[in-house]
Amino acid sequence: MLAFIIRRLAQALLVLMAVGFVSFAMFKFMGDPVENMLGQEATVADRAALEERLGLNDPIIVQYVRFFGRALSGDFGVSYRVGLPVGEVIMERLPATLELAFLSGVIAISLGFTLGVYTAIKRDGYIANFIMTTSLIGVSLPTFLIGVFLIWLFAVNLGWLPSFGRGDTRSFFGVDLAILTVDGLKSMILPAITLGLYQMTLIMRLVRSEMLEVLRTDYIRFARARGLSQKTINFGHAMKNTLVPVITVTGLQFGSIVAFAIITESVFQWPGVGLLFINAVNFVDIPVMSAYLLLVAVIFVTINLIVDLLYFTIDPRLSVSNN
Amino acid sequence: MSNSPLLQVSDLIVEFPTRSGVLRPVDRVGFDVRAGEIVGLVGESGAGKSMCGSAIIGLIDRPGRISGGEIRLNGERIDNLPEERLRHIRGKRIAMVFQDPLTSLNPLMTVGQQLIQTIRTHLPLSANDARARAIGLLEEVGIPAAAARIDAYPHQFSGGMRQRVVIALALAAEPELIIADEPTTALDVSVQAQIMALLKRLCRERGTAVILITHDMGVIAETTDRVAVLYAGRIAEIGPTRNVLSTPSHPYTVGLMASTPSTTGSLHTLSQIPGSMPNLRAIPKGCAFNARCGKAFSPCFQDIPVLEPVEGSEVACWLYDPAYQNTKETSGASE
Amino acid sequence: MSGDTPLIQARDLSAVFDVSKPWLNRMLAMEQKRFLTAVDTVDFDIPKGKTFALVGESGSGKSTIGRMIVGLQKPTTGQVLIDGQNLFSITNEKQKLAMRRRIQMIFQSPYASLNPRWRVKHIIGEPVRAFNLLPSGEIDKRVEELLDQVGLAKSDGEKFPHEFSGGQRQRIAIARALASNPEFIVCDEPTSALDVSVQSQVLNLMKALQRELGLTYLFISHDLSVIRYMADQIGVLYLGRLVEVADRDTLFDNPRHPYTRMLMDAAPHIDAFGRTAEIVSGEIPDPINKPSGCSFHPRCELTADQCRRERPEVRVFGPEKARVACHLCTA
Amino acid sequence: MDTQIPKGASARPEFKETVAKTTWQRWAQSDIWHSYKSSPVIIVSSLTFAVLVLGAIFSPLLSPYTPFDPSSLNLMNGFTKPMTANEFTGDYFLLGTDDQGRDVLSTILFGLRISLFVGVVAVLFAMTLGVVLGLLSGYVGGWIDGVIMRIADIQMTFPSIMVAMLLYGIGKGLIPPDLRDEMAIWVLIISIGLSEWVQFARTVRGATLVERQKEYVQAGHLIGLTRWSIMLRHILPNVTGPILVIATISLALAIIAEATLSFLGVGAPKTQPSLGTLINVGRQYILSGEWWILLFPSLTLLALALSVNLFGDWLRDVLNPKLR
Amino acid sequence: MNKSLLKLTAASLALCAGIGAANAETLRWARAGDSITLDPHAQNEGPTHTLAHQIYEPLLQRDMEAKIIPALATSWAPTDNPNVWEFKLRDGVKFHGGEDFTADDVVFSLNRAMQPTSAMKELLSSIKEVRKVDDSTVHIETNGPNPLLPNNLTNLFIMDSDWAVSNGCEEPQDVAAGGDNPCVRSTNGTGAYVLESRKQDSETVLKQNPDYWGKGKFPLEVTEIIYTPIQESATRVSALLSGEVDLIQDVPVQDLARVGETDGLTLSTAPQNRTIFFGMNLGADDLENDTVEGKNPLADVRVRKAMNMAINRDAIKKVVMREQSQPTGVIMPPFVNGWTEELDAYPDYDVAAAKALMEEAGYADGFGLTLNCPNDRYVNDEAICQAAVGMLGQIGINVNLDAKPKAQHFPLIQNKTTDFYMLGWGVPTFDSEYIFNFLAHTTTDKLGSWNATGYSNPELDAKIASLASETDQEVRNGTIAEIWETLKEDTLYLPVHHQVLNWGMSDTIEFAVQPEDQPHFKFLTYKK
Repeated sequence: MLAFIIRRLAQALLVLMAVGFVSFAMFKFMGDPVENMLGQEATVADRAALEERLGLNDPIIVQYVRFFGRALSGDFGVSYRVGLPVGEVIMERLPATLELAFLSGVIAISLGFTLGVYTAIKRDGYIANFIMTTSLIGVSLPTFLIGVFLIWLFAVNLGWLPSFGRGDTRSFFGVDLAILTVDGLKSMILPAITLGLYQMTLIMRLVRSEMLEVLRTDYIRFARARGLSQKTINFGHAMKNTLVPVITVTGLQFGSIVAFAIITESVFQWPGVGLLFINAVNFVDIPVMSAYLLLVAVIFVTINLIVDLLYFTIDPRLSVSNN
Repeated sequence: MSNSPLLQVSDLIVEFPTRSGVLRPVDRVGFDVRAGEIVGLVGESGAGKSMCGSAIIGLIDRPGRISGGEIRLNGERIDNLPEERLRHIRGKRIAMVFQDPLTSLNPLMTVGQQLIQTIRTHLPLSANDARARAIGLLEEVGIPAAAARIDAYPHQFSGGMRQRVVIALALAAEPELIIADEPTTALDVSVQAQIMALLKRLCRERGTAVILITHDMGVIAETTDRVAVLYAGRIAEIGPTRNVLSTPSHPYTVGLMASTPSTTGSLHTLSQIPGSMPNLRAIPKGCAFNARCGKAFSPCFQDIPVLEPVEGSEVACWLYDPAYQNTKETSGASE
Repeated sequence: MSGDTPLIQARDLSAVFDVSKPWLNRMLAMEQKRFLTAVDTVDFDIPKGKTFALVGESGSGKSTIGRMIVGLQKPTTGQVLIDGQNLFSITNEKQKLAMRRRIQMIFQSPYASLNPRWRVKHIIGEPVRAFNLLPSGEIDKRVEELLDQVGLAKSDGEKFPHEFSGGQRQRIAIARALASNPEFIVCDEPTSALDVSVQSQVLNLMKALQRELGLTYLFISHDLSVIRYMADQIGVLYLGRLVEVADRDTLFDNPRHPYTRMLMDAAPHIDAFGRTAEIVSGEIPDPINKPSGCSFHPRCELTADQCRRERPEVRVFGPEKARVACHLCTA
Repeated sequence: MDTQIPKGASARPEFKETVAKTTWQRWAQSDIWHSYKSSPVIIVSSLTFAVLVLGAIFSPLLSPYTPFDPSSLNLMNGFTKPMTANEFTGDYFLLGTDDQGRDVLSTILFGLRISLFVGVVAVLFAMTLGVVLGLLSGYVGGWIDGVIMRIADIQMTFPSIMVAMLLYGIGKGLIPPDLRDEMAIWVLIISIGLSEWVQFARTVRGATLVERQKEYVQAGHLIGLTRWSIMLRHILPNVTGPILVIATISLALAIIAEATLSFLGVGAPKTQPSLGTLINVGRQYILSGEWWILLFPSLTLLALALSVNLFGDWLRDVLNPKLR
Repeated sequence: MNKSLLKLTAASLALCAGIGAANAETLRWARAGDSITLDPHAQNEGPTHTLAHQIYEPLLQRDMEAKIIPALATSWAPTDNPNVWEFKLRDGVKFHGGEDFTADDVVFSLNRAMQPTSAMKELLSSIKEVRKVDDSTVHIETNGPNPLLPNNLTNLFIMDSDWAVSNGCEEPQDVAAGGDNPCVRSTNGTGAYVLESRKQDSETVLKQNPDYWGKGKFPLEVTEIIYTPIQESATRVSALLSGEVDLIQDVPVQDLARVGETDGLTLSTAPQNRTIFFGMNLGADDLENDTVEGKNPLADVRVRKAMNMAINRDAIKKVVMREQSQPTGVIMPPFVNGWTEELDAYPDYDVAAAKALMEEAGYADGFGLTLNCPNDRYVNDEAICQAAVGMLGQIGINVNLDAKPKAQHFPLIQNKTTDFYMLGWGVPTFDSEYIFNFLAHTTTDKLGSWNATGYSNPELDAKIASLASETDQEVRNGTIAEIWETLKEDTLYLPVHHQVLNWGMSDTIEFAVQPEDQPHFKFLTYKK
């Protein structure tokens, strides 16, 4: 297991370096930060001076090495846009994204799992078929359209839920969380649904097909032949065996949730890192963009690692001690 | 009651509706199993032997269904019981052992968990008592250091040991009948001998009846008291094992025995039955074996033969029908 | 080559697989590399037109030997000589192809051995095309011949494998093996997936073909009764080693190695009603950590001290020249 | 020893037809066709898909206007309601016009064409790349496998939409400005394609690893077939099932991905709008009363993606022997 | 119950109870972007100034009609030396932190704004020195006579010198050097509102300054401001429609009708100080991205005139802008000194005449070129470009549209790598000179930085240069008119329209749109 973790970490570092390099290669094409940093009255000389001082004239590789070197020591520089240290800006926004992702994840997993198990057990039932068909609508429309539609319906026409922002937050160990207040939770419902719908559909369908496959295995047949109750079989035996693939995909999906938050956050003006990234892109705020991309990579790598470690706890066949 | 057989299967029909018509993997099969007896169901793949086993324990996959006949356990009809009642018979009164020990056990649960779960489903035991019983069972099936290995996962056992665990699971609630569906096919010869001996010993000790489903004539010969030879979903011949195997009457049984190679006895050319077992979708009219039978004559292509007593066994073949004894002579079927 | 040389000579064949964990795991656990010796200095000859059978349980290395003999796998040490020519030292592509044409193989699974997406005539014709044996216009005719030879109808060539039963598929596989007019065919458990009545058809077909075409077989099986029916000479494998090699009748009448005896006893007999075979103790050990000395000693009825320490060399016994690797074998 | 050689018909079971079936008969009797016939949902969705594809292919013939020719547009036609005539120009539009005075029906047909084109070509691209790399990875193995799978791992670290966005940024920058408008679509295709190949590669690799072990592949080795010959002629046909399923699902994904990219401002250009671009433009009118600009393209996209998804779903069930 | 209804009820209750302005009124305000920084000199950008205006104050400011009114200075005038201006400072003003406002603070703040790291330094480039005369008098000496000096000071905020020094922000933050700076995070101004809390891009809360000097001078009815940027226009309008906010800036033109028709909401509209126009590269010998080889079609004034005629400004106004624009013939907003109705008149939309001109110029078959356009900067920028593409297509000019985010678009103009582009220009000084300096003057180190047309007219440059120091208003205005005459004759730019500003708000609010899009909430009143 230790070897496994070491290998994973090495791979993670590689990923981070690759991500960093790709982002730097890309920034060149995203526009000129200097334009935004200086007002329209700026002279040509002003621009040249600022470009020089930002090191934008250096070759990409030089900029990259400089950035990565500092990033390793935790210094991501100062945002071109808001003039605050990038680390601080991101850490301030991260809880908003994470709590949104968390709630969407919870919705997606709980609903996806329940419906997946249901549609697998009632394989040919009318309700199950209906759920299966309608769930595809969730993956057949782009996220932003669903978000806009939800706002139109629930905020504008029905007036039930807020259309934007995070609502009230409450501090929890120094972190402001909206999930702890009623108002905040109300604000989270629409974005969380928008964000979680796609993942829910995926998880549901995956759980269903895995469950169907497991239900056909010999050990389930043998369990039935031993007279175990349907409940024990479905939830005690079958579900646990669907976990491994489901966890893999769910883990990857959680990463996607963080990435798709870019869209949801800008539709709902949710003040998370996704919105920060979009703003950074518009402003060509290179330090924020690179830090964000690294952050996403770190989140993904972490999730992957957790997922892999979860395998070890779920599937005894993988434990090293038994080899 | 005491004299009536433990299990009575009569005119059992299993059907699978498909889009090209209804298939009958089991067609009017009837046999008895007495307490403590080992009955073999032998046949080639597709003969319907496994389906018979599944039907008895009520585990036919949808959309298959029992569409005719009766199954009685100690005189009580069990083929039409609701699922919940049937569940209390499975494992408790009738247990089953499957072919592949590797896939029969849930890989994510320890063998102890699976045993205890099964024991407690059927017996009113505390968790500790159930565990003690589980260890006892593992010892009985010959697993060394059972108390230590009870918390091991199936993959930590070898193939033979795993099949022992499966047998322990089947015996967990002291069933009256065990259906062993090809219990040794996936094992090596040397281990097969161990497992068969174990199964035989345990069942004899407990007076448990066994239905042994296999395609291996050798295993049938060494293990069973009586044997039913199945062909295309029907019983071709049924009777005491020695009788059926040494002096087979049905042309199919005859052919089967003659085409089975042996490690002992004289080395003769294997005879062969031409063709292969018909697909369930295309079972010929009359006797299902007629197309492959060297002795087939006109009634074989018309009507399905029924089991008739022939020399201590029962045989379903028009050759032995008194009405056709003469015709047979004249038909001059080749030998 | 002279008529005396056996067509096939397996000389000290060994196959060793590296089953070590990845480098990092080994470093952390301070482990050595681990090797699995699947085949251990196996040596036998097959005369032209004869059948040599290898019998053994799972993990005995019989399939690996088969793969090495046809050239699908390179032996770690030792060589395979076909007509005295080392199969693995041919570098010339043309010669290699010519050699391959002479050797074919029939596999165990009648399902996996035929490409399900190809029509039967395409499957059977492929070796003809690959070895450029006939102009493309004549391939179809050759395929029809072959189909007829194995007892199938000419029109079956248009069908796909899934339209056939297991026995028929094995016939197709045989037809494919025959397509390149080989001299030598390795049959790896060709009937273990078939039903008894079909098995006898295939066995008989193979025998008939051998006689008609003068084929040489290496016949691999775990089933002693099938081996007995097919083989002229038999080699018994245990954990990668040939423990006994003898003529068929010698082996069955007078099995010398305890393992051979155990195998014969454990096999169910169709005429041994109510028999309970002698219970063999133990199971086949982990091939990575083989027992010391004679690998069979933990399960052996005889076992002397020597068996635990020393690896028994092959010795020749009796007028039949049975070769046995056992310290305690005397006659 | 004497054996009889079974010959010809005697060895043949009676129940087999002697005449081989034609491809068409095979198809008509296949489970797939049967399953298709008996599922109304699938019939409806495949017909919908067919109609949409035909509409896209023949959009130049079917469209009442040519929305991609800016000089043919009259701005004064802007925001005409569906099924009414414009108050200034008197032009009539079945589904109304958008903010540029383009006929919504025509833009949908042309947009459908672009969406489908982007989707199909991107998937073909991803498929070709994924299948080749997957075959190589699974069949050749070794360090090639290592490198390909590590790249796949790293790419899996990022959600495809983000990969597409990043690639689009780079691609757009590499193209000379005067070609950007024409090349935008291709950059989009390559970006989406590159973001989807991993799925194919992984699946093909997995299937190849299974097929490689199969004996028909060994039989191929025995007759001296080359690696490529075995990969392409033997293995590839046997992994088409999963490839087809993934391709269908990827098609829906790619179409939606393109639409999502439009939202992020990196989709098809507004002068040659895809359905996604149309929706993104129409989104601005969700509150203002010009509902048709958003509704019709959205419904078209929904119909397209839903029918593809339903088809893929069905295909997966039909082609998965484990679920039958 | 509907939120806006609730709000209405609350408002009417308040009315009935006769609760006046003295009571707490919270204004929830949203616009597209957030202020970028709290440092008042670090950015020269609209939303940043808007927020700063609530907290900080300049010496003089523009009121809601863009007229200059006294703020921290009570009076200003050139002294006898035309290069020296005297500013009299307001007495009794205190910073939020309690410090007194003095001349030192003015000297400090202006000097701070002239630092190299300041974004405001260009506006002060004419200043030679800022001198304290006494505690309430400051002299500003310019390098030459600068009649427009006050215009440049309306967004120049005064900080407390001691506070700034003790916080270590004597200079505006140097982002390039990665420096951090407390003045970016906290404020200490003299303005009507005090910063309560702030989360970038999320929410900023301001409370009324209890010690504000302007009490009684301004309505000051709003006691609390909650400012939330909402980037997505649909979401922003939704928030207004659902009553979650009281006032939004940047109402998308297509939603104006909806907002106007909604009960409880009202619209406020006014022309903006920004003109949208197209620029053309007429200076190059040959264009990079066109279909004509060897010559530059745009260099021909007839082609430019034809293009000018081909643009149907009325249709753009009607359809693209939903009547929310003022078509124009000049690139100068109407507030600006130098604007006349004649200049503003635009040519008739006349395809036939345009085609004739094209033929005359030798381009009867037209030509192709690429139009660079921003897609996130001006109101419906990309849609205007799209419309223009169609219109130019009708006179045979086959335009390839390349729409990009502003961060990629503007560098094209600055690096002069575009042949045909859209630009919008606002005039913070409200004087034509500003336009000439940036858009008409030949590109030099200091001037013409936004002139990507390649247009260079030495005679004109001289005239522009003379404006800077001309103190005689009449002479100066005469020169301005001459310059405009030349520019119009040369058809240097293709003006499209003046943007119109729209604010949507609860109808209990009385608040007129400010031409610079700068709401000063101290002026806001509620309907009684």
